[in-house]
Amino acid sequence: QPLSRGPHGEQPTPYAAVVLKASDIAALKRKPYRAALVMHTSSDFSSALIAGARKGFAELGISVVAVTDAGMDPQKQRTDLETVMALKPDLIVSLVIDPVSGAIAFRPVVAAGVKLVFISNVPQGLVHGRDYAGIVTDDYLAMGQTAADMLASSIKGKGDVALIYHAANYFVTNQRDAAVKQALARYPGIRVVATRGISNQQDGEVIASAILTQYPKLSAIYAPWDSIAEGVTAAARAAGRRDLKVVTMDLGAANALDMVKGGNMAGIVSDLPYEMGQTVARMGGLALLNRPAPAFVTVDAVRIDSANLSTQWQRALNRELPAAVVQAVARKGAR
Amino acid sequence: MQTSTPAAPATAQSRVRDWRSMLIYVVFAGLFLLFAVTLHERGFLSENNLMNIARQSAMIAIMAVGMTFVLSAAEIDLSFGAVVALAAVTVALLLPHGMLVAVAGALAVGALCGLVNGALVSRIGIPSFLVTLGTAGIITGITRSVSALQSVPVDHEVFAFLFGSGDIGPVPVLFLWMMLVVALGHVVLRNTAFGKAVLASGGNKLAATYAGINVARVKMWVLLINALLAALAGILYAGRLHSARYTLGENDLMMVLTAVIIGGTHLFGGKGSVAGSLMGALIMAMVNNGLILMGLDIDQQLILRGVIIICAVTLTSGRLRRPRR
Amino acid sequence: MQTSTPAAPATAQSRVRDWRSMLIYVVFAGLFLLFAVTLHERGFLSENNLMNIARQSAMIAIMAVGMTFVLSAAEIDLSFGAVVALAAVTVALLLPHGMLVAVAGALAVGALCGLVNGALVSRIGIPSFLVTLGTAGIITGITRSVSALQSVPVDHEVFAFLFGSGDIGPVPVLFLWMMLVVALGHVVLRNTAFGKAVLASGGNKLAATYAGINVARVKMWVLLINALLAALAGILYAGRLHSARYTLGENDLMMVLTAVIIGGTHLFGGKGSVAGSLMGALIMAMVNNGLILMGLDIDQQLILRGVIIICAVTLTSGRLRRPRR
Amino acid sequence: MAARAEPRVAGCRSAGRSSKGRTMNSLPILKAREVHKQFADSPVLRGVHFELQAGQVHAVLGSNGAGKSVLMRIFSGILAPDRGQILLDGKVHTFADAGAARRAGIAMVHQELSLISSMTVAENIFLTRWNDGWTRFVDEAAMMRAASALLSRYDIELYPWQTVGSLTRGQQQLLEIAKALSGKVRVLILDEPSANLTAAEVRLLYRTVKRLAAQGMAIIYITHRLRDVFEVCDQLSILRDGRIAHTLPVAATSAQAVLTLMTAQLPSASWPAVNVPADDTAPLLQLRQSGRQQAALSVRAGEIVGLSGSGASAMLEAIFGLQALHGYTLALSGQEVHVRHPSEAIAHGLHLLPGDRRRAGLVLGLSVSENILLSLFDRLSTALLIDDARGQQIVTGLLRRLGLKTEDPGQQVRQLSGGHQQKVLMARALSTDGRILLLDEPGSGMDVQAQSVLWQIVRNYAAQGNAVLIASSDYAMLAALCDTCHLLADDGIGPPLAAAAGQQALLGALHGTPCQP
Ligand SMILES: Nc1ncnc2c1ncn2[C@@H]1O[C@H](COP(=O)(O)OP(=O)(O)OP(=O)(O)O)[C@@H](O)[C@H]1O
Ligand SMILES: Nc1ncnc2c1ncn2[C@@H]1O[C@H](COP(=O)(O)OP(=O)(O)OP(=O)(O)O)[C@@H](O)[C@H]1O
Ligand SMILES: [Mg+2]
Ligand SMILES: [Mg+2]
Repeated sequence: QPLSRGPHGEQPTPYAAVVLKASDIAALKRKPYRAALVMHTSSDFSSALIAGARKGFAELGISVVAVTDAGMDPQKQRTDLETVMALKPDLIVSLVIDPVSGAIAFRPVVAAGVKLVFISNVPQGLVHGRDYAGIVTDDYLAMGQTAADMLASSIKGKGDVALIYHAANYFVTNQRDAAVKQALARYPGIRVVATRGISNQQDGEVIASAILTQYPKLSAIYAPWDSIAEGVTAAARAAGRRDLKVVTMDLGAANALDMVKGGNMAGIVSDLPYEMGQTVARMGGLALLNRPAPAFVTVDAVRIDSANLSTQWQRALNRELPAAVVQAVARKGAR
Repeated sequence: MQTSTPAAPATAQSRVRDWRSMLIYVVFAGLFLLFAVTLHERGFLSENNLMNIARQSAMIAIMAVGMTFVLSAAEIDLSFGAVVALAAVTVALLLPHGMLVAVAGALAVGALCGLVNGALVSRIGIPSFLVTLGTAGIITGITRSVSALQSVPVDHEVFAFLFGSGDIGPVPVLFLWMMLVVALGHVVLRNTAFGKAVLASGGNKLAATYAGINVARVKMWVLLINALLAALAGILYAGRLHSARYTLGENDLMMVLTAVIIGGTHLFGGKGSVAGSLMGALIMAMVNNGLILMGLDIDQQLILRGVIIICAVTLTSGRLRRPRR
Repeated sequence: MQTSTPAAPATAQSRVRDWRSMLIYVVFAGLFLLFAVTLHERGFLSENNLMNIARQSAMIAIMAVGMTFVLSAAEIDLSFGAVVALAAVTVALLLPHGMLVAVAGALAVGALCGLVNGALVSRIGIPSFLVTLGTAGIITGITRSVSALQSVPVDHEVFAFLFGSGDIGPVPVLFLWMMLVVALGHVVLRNTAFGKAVLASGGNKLAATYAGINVARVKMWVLLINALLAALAGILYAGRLHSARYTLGENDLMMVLTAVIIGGTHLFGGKGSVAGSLMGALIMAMVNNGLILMGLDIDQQLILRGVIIICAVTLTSGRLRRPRR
Repeated sequence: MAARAEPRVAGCRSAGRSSKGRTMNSLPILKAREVHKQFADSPVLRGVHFELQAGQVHAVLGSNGAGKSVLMRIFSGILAPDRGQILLDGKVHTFADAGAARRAGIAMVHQELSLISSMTVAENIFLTRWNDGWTRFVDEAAMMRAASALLSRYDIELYPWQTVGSLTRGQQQLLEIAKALSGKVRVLILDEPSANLTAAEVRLLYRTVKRLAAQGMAIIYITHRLRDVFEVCDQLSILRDGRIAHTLPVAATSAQAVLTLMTAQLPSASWPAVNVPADDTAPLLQLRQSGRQQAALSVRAGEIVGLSGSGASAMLEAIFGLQALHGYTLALSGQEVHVRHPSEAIAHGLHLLPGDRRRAGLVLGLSVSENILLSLFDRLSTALLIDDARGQQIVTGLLRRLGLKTEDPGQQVRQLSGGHQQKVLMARALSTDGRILLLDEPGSGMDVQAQSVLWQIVRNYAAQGNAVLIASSDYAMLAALCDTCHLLADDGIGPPLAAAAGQQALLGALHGTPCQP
């Protein structure tokens, strides 16, 4: 059951509940609709999402005319939006970096009658149904809670842990990090001895090394996403802490491999970016047909351990588990 | 006694010189034509899109004017992105106390940053690269804690209109700001004693000193001017986005440096052209715009932007044949 | 015949010079003491933490050696972060075909990038700032599409041991790599004809040309060396993180430039010291480490790092009194 | 700085050495055949034929901008000729770069000193050798020893570990020669080697050149001092209108004849002070040693005062506010002043023409007119903007006065010949309308005619009630031009040597002082 609520307290709708009828699809295919994706940045997450959206749009006969990457800069995102408007799209899908400035940036888009589907977040002041079709998001509260649960169970509910959080103003990571912290408070045996901000994803190892120096008895570290977790496991290796547990969000091959090989990685929480992309496409389809669409759609938070890795990997990212990880799984199975 | 060089060739030489510095316009025109033809279907030439390019280049151009002065004087300023953010946050926080207060406050904050940079560079003699790297960190840290990493909303219609969001007729106010700053910068660099002092200080510091130019003071001023223009850019960002946030400007450094250097200003000083920087800004904005309109994915955009930069500068500054000095 | 400079001033002068360039060691020692005292409780002096600093400075130092050559020759290389990522991804992708193939492949890729940069700078004569800005985009675009933005796992114990993760006794392999590269770089820059040619080309290009030094070839080589060291850094990143991804190295440029310039190398060429760059790298790593151990949040870290950089360079390169020309 | 003050110049030397080490009809070691070179549309060389024999010291003369340096840069592989051939030992050679020419045995001392100021003397000397093998290990100690040996072989008193930036111009010039002579050299090209040397250094130069020629080296010697020609050269060529107009043995000619061939006039032997009314107003410039009543040096309106000896340049720079003035106080028009920056000096009506035009004088990337007006822009501005028309007017006027009328003021000053660059600096000094000119080696690099024009200008300037202080190592010029001279020694400014007794006496006094060897 999804946990997160919409920006105005909307009840979440599971992504599977967003469906298009065959007649809708036919109706969409009759017109040459054009969609543009105005993204926040590029990452494995966003490319899986874009892949899902492209697939979904293709099934609906909607062409994707532009994809942009704002490099986490709201000003660039506004610029991108203005540029994309020159292509006269019928639909824009966007992950808004800054809901405050987004309020102004999207005003002309709304005024031009372009349909909008948002990911994760919505610009301030926009009204569901009138201004935009809906939000598709990962269930960030559930993700945070799941991560906390995995962390707790990996150390059997007892011990000192450290949290690394994203020291930046970014809705999704902020929500997830806060949820982890909140959920951990419910475990009486667990003490959060250090919380350290990170603003630059390359610094995972440096920060984790310092934490491990300062708290040699630490049992586990939470890292906000996969590339940071790679640094954290590197720090654990360097410090000779084979017993340290690491939990993170978002799938990455290196972390998966470490987990399968019984390294420090105890568990990963993932959302379903590919499904998100497809859902976004379906929401877009509804919007183009002026159908009501649910205000707040979530995809599941998935708890991934070495047992369910292969299946969940495929489900989340819609691609094969990398060969190196498959081999490691096989080796493990053989043992 | 006869000097052997006849008059005619000398003018021919200056013609050659002019021809070289005209190349940036040729490159601009060429790229424009290229995009106009290939992206005709995709709305590149629509009035709306041309206005987009104008608006987008305006921000780059305003920052590029200040950087043109800094580079011409053989200095560099890595802190200006941080000043952009601090000024934007300041103006947004002060707006409830009135527009004039807010704008004056933000400019004062910018001036203060510039003075600190300038004093450290010209009084203590630390290389500006390190000074401004240090102050960039300090300023960003301050902006982050002042704003608590939150976006500060701007809710002041007049301010937003005047500083970045308005249009007068079909012309964006931003464009007018740009024209004002560029025109002023151009005249100051080319036609005032200060401009000549900047170029001389950057070209040969010792010779400038012997000629009676106070090089330390020049360095102070260029860093101050740059910080003031960064603050103006921050104010305009706040007006344009109706909000301010600590990340503003953080990606602008490379973009601005590129625009300035494509425009013919030397990274190591002594040569600078505000008009060239304007062209550089227009080219950068136009390329960004065109690549998105082409519908390329981001990897392809990166690659193609790199190729375009290299080709453009090969034309404007390359020798295109084996060097033979 | 009398030449007017008596012996005493000359030696006094060189003593002053040496004293100046020793200051970086003083600054390092001072900071170390400062942290040792204030962070004693927090484990700054623990063997573990000193190893942390050694490992972290190793990466910076290796990249800084290449950049020392580039800056000494009055060039710059903005693409080296992109080469780090491309080499890391290449080595990780090729590892299933064997370690030697993978390492050779990654180095070859690095060399190719360096050759392209070098050819564009030295043959066509485009400023290296623009060339490497362009190639940085191209290389990053390639890395992103080759890796599809995914992290590529490294599953090769021997490779990981040799390139970044292993320890021989108490000494991290990474540290040995650093010592090797720094020692080689130091000797090459100080004690070989090539090193002198690099410094001469950066110090006075015209004089170097008149002296028969092939300045174009020097520029080619420094860019090649830098790209090769960037590739090595990429390989070491892959070995250390057991993975490679396109974002590696993207934040290293400023860090590395800072280390090199704090170490006494001139941004505008002609003066360079590999030993200084090593000290710069150690200082940067130590400051990072110390600030985190202090338990400061990011804002405070930024501010304090800025203050430390400015104070450190005030000591090493500032005049600390009124400039006289 | 030519013949004017030394009547003995014209033919005083029987070129006794001229046939030694050289057989008239042997194959020329270096030869230029029909060499053409032009920059943009302006032709500089238009078919140069030139021959150089082993053991010969061959003077190349010509007015500023005649193309002497360009021709030499072609010989030494730095420039490629547009047309024509360079033959070495009768074989056509095309040098890819300076390194190639150097390996073939051609070494050049450039008019613009080309030393790396951040490097040591030894490193600079060996700069030319390093290009043969980049992987070669540099043994610091051996390099110092070798440099030391080389320097002492040519009696140059420099220390190999000194940083070049701290040397005087003269020392740098000698170092350049030592640098050129390191390694195997068959053809040595000297482009105005005597321009910045003191009398003693010039004697060392002559000795060295003669010795090298005696050893069979072929030497091209470019100069504007006719005295050099008659001291050390056996053959002379005159470059005019892009061609070698005349080549003749030195023994068979005279200074007057040479000047005629160059279509220049023999400059008058002196410029008598017009009238210096002994007024009771305070001298325009005075240096007073602390605690002394009598001024150590004073320059009255209408006077030209010379300053010679080690530290003369530094003294001018100190007066101009570029460094601290130790041991003296400065008074302008009787008023004691402390000048802390050149801008203040200029405000006081001073102007300094620096001795090192490339390092301290010109901003090479700026145009001729910008360089001329550099000190004037502040005052040229009306309503903040520079009055371009007035600027151009001033520039044109100054260029005309200095005989530079054909050069395009918009041209980059980098492209001018050395002598023309010097004129640009002089133009700047005259542009400010100050009342006191400080001139450091003002005639350096200017051709005979231009110098004679220059001295006339300086004289006229003084005659209008201004003051001039000249630092120079050219005693002949000082004796001819100055009203008073001072020698500068380690213990400070020497007593005035008045010109009243006549030029010869002054010259004798300059030469005869005990502090000169
Ligand atoms: N790189 C260049 N670009 C353009 N013109 C040049 C360049 N180098 C030299 N010239 C021109 O060639 C002409 C000859 O210059 P050159 O330096 O050979 O004169 P010179 O005979 O050595 O004079 P001087 O006695 O003043 O040194 C000058 O008019 C100069 O402006
Ligand atoms: N920047 C400097 N650093 C150190 N010593 C200097 C510097 N400039 C000048 N000197 C020293 O000061 C003394 C006087 O120099 P100055 O240039 O005045 O002598 P000069 O006789 O006029 O030389 P030149 O023949 O080059 O004109 C010299 O011993 C010189 O080495
Ligand atoms: Mg010349
Ligand atoms: Mg002197």
